[in-house]
Amino acid sequence: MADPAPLARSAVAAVPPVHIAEGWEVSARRSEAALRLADASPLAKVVLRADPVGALAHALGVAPWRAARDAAARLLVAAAPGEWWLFARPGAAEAVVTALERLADGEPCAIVDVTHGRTLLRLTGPRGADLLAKVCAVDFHERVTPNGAAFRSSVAKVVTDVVRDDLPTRGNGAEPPHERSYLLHCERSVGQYLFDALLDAGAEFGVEVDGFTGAVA
Amino acid sequence: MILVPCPYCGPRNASEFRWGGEARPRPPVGTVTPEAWRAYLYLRRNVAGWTVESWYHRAGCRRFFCAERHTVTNEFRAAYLPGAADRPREQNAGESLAAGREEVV
Amino acid sequence: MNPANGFDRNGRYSAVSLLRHGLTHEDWPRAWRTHEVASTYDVVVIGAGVHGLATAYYLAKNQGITNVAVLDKGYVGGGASGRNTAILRSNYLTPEGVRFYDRSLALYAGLAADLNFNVMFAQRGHLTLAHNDGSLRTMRWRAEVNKLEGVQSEVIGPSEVKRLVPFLDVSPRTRYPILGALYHPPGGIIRHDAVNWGYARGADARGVHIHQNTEVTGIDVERGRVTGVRTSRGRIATGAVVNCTAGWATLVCDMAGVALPIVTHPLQAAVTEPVKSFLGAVVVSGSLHVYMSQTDRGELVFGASVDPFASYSTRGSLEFTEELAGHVLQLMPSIGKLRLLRQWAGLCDLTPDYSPIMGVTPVEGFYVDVGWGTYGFKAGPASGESIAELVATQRTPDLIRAFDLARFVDGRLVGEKGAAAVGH
Amino acid sequence: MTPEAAQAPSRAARQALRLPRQAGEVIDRTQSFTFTWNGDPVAAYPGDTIVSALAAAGVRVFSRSFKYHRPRGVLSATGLDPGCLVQLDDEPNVRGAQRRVEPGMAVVAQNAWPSLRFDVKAANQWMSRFLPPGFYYKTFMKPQRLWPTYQRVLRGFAPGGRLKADVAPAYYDKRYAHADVLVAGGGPAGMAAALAAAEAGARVLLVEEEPELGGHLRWGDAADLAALAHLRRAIASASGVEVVVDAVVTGRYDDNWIAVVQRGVPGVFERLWKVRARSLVVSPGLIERPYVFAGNDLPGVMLATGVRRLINLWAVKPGERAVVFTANAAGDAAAADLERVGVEVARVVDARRGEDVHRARGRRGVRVVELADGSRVACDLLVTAVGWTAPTSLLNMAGDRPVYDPRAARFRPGGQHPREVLVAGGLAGDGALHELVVHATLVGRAAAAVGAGRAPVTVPALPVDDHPALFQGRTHGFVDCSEDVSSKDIVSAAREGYDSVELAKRYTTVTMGAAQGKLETMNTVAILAAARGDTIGEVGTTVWRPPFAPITLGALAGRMFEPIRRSPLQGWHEAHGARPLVAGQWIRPDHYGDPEAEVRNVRRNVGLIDVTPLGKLDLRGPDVPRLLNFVYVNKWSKLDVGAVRYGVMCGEDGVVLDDGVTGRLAPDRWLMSTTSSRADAVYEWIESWLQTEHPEWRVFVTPVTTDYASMNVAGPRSRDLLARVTEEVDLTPAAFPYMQVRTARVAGVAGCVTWRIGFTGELSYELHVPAAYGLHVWETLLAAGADLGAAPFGVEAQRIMRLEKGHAIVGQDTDGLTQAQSAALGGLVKLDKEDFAGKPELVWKAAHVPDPLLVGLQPLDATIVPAEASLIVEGEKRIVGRITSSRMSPTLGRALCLGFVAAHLAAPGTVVTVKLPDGSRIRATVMPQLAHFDAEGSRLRG
Repeated sequence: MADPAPLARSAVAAVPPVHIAEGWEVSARRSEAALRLADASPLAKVVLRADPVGALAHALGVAPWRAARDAAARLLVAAAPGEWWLFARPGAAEAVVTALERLADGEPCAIVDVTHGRTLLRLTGPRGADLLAKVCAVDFHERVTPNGAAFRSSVAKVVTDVVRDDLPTRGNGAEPPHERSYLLHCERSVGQYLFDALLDAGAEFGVEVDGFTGAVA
Repeated sequence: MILVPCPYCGPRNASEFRWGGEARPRPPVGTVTPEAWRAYLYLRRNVAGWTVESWYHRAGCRRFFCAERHTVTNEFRAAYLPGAADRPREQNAGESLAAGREEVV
Repeated sequence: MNPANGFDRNGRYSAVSLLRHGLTHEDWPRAWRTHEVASTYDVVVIGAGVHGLATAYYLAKNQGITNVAVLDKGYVGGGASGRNTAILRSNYLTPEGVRFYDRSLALYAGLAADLNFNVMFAQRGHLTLAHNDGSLRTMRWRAEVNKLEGVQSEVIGPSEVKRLVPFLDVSPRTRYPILGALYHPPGGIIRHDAVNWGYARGADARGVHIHQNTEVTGIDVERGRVTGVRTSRGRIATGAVVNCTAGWATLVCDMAGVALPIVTHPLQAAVTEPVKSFLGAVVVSGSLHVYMSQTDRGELVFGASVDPFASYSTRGSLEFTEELAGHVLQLMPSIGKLRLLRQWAGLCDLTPDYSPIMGVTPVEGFYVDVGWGTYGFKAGPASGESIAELVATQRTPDLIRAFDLARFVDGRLVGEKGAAAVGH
Repeated sequence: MTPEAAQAPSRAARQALRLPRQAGEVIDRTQSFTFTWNGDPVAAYPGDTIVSALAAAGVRVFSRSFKYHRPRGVLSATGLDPGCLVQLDDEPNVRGAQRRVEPGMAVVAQNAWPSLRFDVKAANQWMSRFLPPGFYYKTFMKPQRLWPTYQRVLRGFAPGGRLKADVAPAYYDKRYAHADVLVAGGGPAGMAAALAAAEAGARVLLVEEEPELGGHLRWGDAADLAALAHLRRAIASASGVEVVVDAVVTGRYDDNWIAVVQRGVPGVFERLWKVRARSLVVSPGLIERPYVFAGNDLPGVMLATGVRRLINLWAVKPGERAVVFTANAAGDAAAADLERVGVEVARVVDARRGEDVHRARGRRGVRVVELADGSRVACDLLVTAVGWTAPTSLLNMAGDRPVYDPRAARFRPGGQHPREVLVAGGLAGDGALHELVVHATLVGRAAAAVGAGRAPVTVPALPVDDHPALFQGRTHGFVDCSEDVSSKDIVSAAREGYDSVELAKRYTTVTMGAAQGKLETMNTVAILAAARGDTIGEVGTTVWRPPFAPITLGALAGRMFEPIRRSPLQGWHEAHGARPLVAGQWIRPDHYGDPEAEVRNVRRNVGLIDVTPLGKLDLRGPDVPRLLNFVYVNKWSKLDVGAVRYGVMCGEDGVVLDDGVTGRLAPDRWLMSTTSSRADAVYEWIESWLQTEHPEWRVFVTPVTTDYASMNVAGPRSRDLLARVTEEVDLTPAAFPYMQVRTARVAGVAGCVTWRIGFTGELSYELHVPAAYGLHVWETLLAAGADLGAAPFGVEAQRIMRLEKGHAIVGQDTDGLTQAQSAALGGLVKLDKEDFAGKPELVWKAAHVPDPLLVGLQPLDATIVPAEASLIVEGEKRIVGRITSSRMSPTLGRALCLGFVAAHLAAPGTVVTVKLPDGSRIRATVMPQLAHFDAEGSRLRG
């Protein structure tokens, strides 16, 4: 029988105005606030598990607890020993899986599309570190977690992967070229909770909800 | 909040870990006597001093590892993966955990 | 001498003697005396906490054995007996547990008169809250076993809970709604120091030697039999040694070559500034790992579950107070402005089946009264009475038969683990 | 100005005792406001504390004491003052001498009834001779039945303020911070240490308890104020120093985990900082020690520092006519301040000349002071300056044990604290301001070195000056004013044998009050030493425990955030009236109104239940079969693609851990399901074996529990329903039989893992739908199945049906000691496998008859449902089992149970006695199998 086209929904309720992008129900809100929290869950997310010192690990070439972008603007994160995350534009998961399988070249490994299983949030703005300091015990000082740093820890009592991934500054060129930004991802089921906890912690810094832009960066 | 030295992630708050108790060898199930098996299940050295324990980095790299901790001061002096090169100077009840994969960091 | 409890006119406590001492300004006699350490004793008890002192007291009072020494490396009641939250109850899960703790409760109820020392037992009732149907089921299980053993215990609903403790938030909207509680009217709190001091004074009056600041450094065993104890104040020859320590049970047993299924964890507690009385019953939440009561002085006394890893440290941790406060405010949201005044820690010897180890060991003449986890203080009188009987008669009383050391070799664990209920 | 101001009585408006402007005053005279004290309006300036404003208005008595209800006043004009605890609305025990007063505050005195001026319980003080320490241990014993009454009376004497029920919680929060150097105490030494550390490149956090930096310089003379201005400028211009005022370091824990409580943040009642400091500099300064003599607790008896604070910070005249008892410069300075502001100093009693005070007399305040030389001086203020106490608390927490220094007449750091803890200022020793600053500068550099992991720098120790050992005069007085413990009490406690400092403390409750010994410990130890005939050093001091300063439960708790896990269908459940069921972190639909109707619909038509919380693990790698063989007790080596098997996991003690099904989705892909509550535990259990015992096995485990919205479609018409929306899979029984798994396209969604299994005993399909499409598929199924009667069902209906079917729930129908055989799973255990978790215990157990054994039970009276946990008994009270699950079955129209029975009762047909919670007893029959319904399974295989 004819079904309505499947509509994908994030664990985080989309903040109005809502529209459909890439088959996902997302928020079209745009915020110019100094500190912004966006739900980036529609991005493709693939986890790779393999021998931490095998050929595949070597081929990936990302140092532990570091994140790096490839030519296709995909973000590759070495999250833990023998565990890598790959984030790409919405709908690209299958392509990513195929690419990784080719790279693996028969080496035993697990390549799993977890796009649906994870909530991915992006926190952008200079005070992002101050907000996170209220909910995470890791030191967000430049010296300890510079741009490109990645780690897994407890954020607001939820096991969360954090990636420091600064963005090119929006608007005129007056500001510094890059703006401090963090990607946070956790199990889908606690996504709404984490989203709410971050907004609560950020109230004193004027955090606002920003919509989904579709870009990995 | 004490810091637990994860061999992968470095020192992290203890609340990120699950304590696994004294590291101890599993008897061979084929030949073990009830006494020996229940000693493995229940008896502990429970020393007041340096001991070798197993920890699990629940909210981090999700690795099991061994660490030497002083049970009075809570100070750590070594942490290593099961079977890593730097074996403990002292072992709980003879040999500790089985040989395992190489250290990766 | 007063035959009943061995105190003369001057030493006996009463309103009249208070009045007399007040008028004459005559000094009270020492609650317990100091002695030289004798070279031999019939029985040596290690640990001057409630278990050791009660054992010595009942050895003298019930068994007529008065040539007894109680040794402690510190002062009377300075260990777990002086650091616990002094909650008494007998609403356990297994029949053997219920019978044992109920005997203890009965002895506690008569203790002030027996010891001529007001131990300030306040039977204000004990509530164990249930936040999910699983724990509600466990509460009912306990209640059924309790009733069968003749112990007052019943499952009550949220409105009854609110009536007993108006400060509790019993609304269904909370993160951990209160679905009901196990209500145990005979439970309550007691002045733990008074119990320790009362037993010390009572044992002393019957001739027992209490040696404070006397550390045991070794236990002599010959051909499988205890022959003596070495201490920081010299060697004592004896044929009977009872290990009544908590926190150091393993270390003392190591001296006698007896291996134990024990892991020692710190158990922390905290007390607030005093406020006018607002909390009658003892309130326990197993799921939230917190228990609280208000003392006669108006302080709120809190406890929680043991620290998440083994340690002999009593320094305490911040995370304990954080979690404690969070859980307390889940239950009583309106007391956030109450201030925590002091936190401390004691040591708990945990066994695999949440039950103590009492009785004989492979070493003849070496007895254990250990593994008391978080439930040792409430057991003091009954274990003291039972161990005294065991030492005197060489027969293990039925009351403690289920708690022997051999059960861990034979695989006969005690069913308190059945519900794995957090009980305090 | 608040309305009260209008009708404010002149006394309050006048602020009779407010002095002209003082050089270092912290009040803002440009604006004033009123608050109320026991209902009366009182005027104040911004910057005033509650007590300074009241003192300016002439108030001298701030509370009544605990035991004797004696009037008490201001002593040190700091948060330590035992006599200045007041009630603010729903906040008890507010430090009146520390809390800044705010417009409209309603301040009420504590511990006074009917009034502060006349308190009936004050009668107790005339009884004091009959109320020695621990008097309550010596009486109220007979008659025993009256004890509860006695006790109510005793409880009536509980000190402190009142809590209010059902008030809205204030806002509290927390934050983490990281510092190379944390400086605890922002006096001159702390400021100098912070500056030096920052200059050395360290990240510095400087924490000060008072509203501004400066310590004792703030209430000092012109030279002090000049030095302070200089230091403040330096701090302001220094880079790398974060200053936090109105904040106190309350604890130092292992690994330099530091607790800081901050007040005065807009909108935040209290904020807890948790700081990981690479090094800690402890510089709290010294606390002035009270002197013990008769009448030393009377209002008007003050410490020199208290007098100086009142005068110089708040411009308040502490009295009209003063006697100053001084042994040091602080006392001399107080005398000078008093004269400067026009207080008549009737007599300076100089301890350095051997002079002494005997006794202070008066009822609501000092009227006369008797001196050792026999003279009597009329006055309303007696100032004492006998010496200091070093607050070593933070060092204690770091493992140090203070030692008594007879020359300094105080306990000092014992030097056993770790190298990452350093000491500066008065705590370290004595010296002129510049000496303290020079020393602190070196300490700051050393701290920076430690913080940077460089070699520790040794800092020359500060010397100590000679201080007289003045603790108690020749009369008995109060040692602890918050506990009403006198020196006489301590002496008699020692004589009764409570002669170690810990026993004396516990017996008399000395040092157990609000100040936790900061004012009392030194005198307690000195008096105990004298009573024992030992030295102070021999007696030693008590152990200082955290927190250093009391902290609200609210601040410790912070924001009340508890993780909640939501299914992709949660919103739908809520919108459709589901009754929520808290299941760990998950909130699940218990039912949608009528669970029995939901059961009937599943048995008759088709129902849908959200089972998303089911644990799911994606297993890959060549050695997965070996893993399955090891963690499950049954046989697993051969499992074809598309096949599903039920498995049971046991611990090493043979106790049942979990059960679930695992299916092989592809040659190299398995999907394991676990019970909802054990999902994380099973993942951890598997990883532990893979990482520690069998690292040679090549298995990769990926938790995918929330990748899928899981829903069970159950009922005789479930196949018809699925057929309407499923593509890519042949649903016919032959092609897709029971215990098989396929990957299908359902409602247009690809990659839906579809299992033919079910907990309900009906023909059913468990769908694992990519989570983001969960709601789409759920709604599509309900719409497509409307004519088939498709309807949601909840956890309760599922529980009823699984009980009808006799499926046990691990954790409900088993407990912490239930081994596989007792759970009627013995048949599954494959004893001849080479190895598996728990094998030895299960092998030995297999040699015996299971005792107890889980069985199906049916009450003879079909209408009675024995409550779960009802006991199965023999004779009067012998327990021989219990009911683990029970429900009224809508399908069979009778009560059904699962339960444990002792081995001798386990034979089918045995009739057992069940004792119900109401005490009545019923009889129930042991059934031949656990299943009460469709035992042969024809329905689910259909």
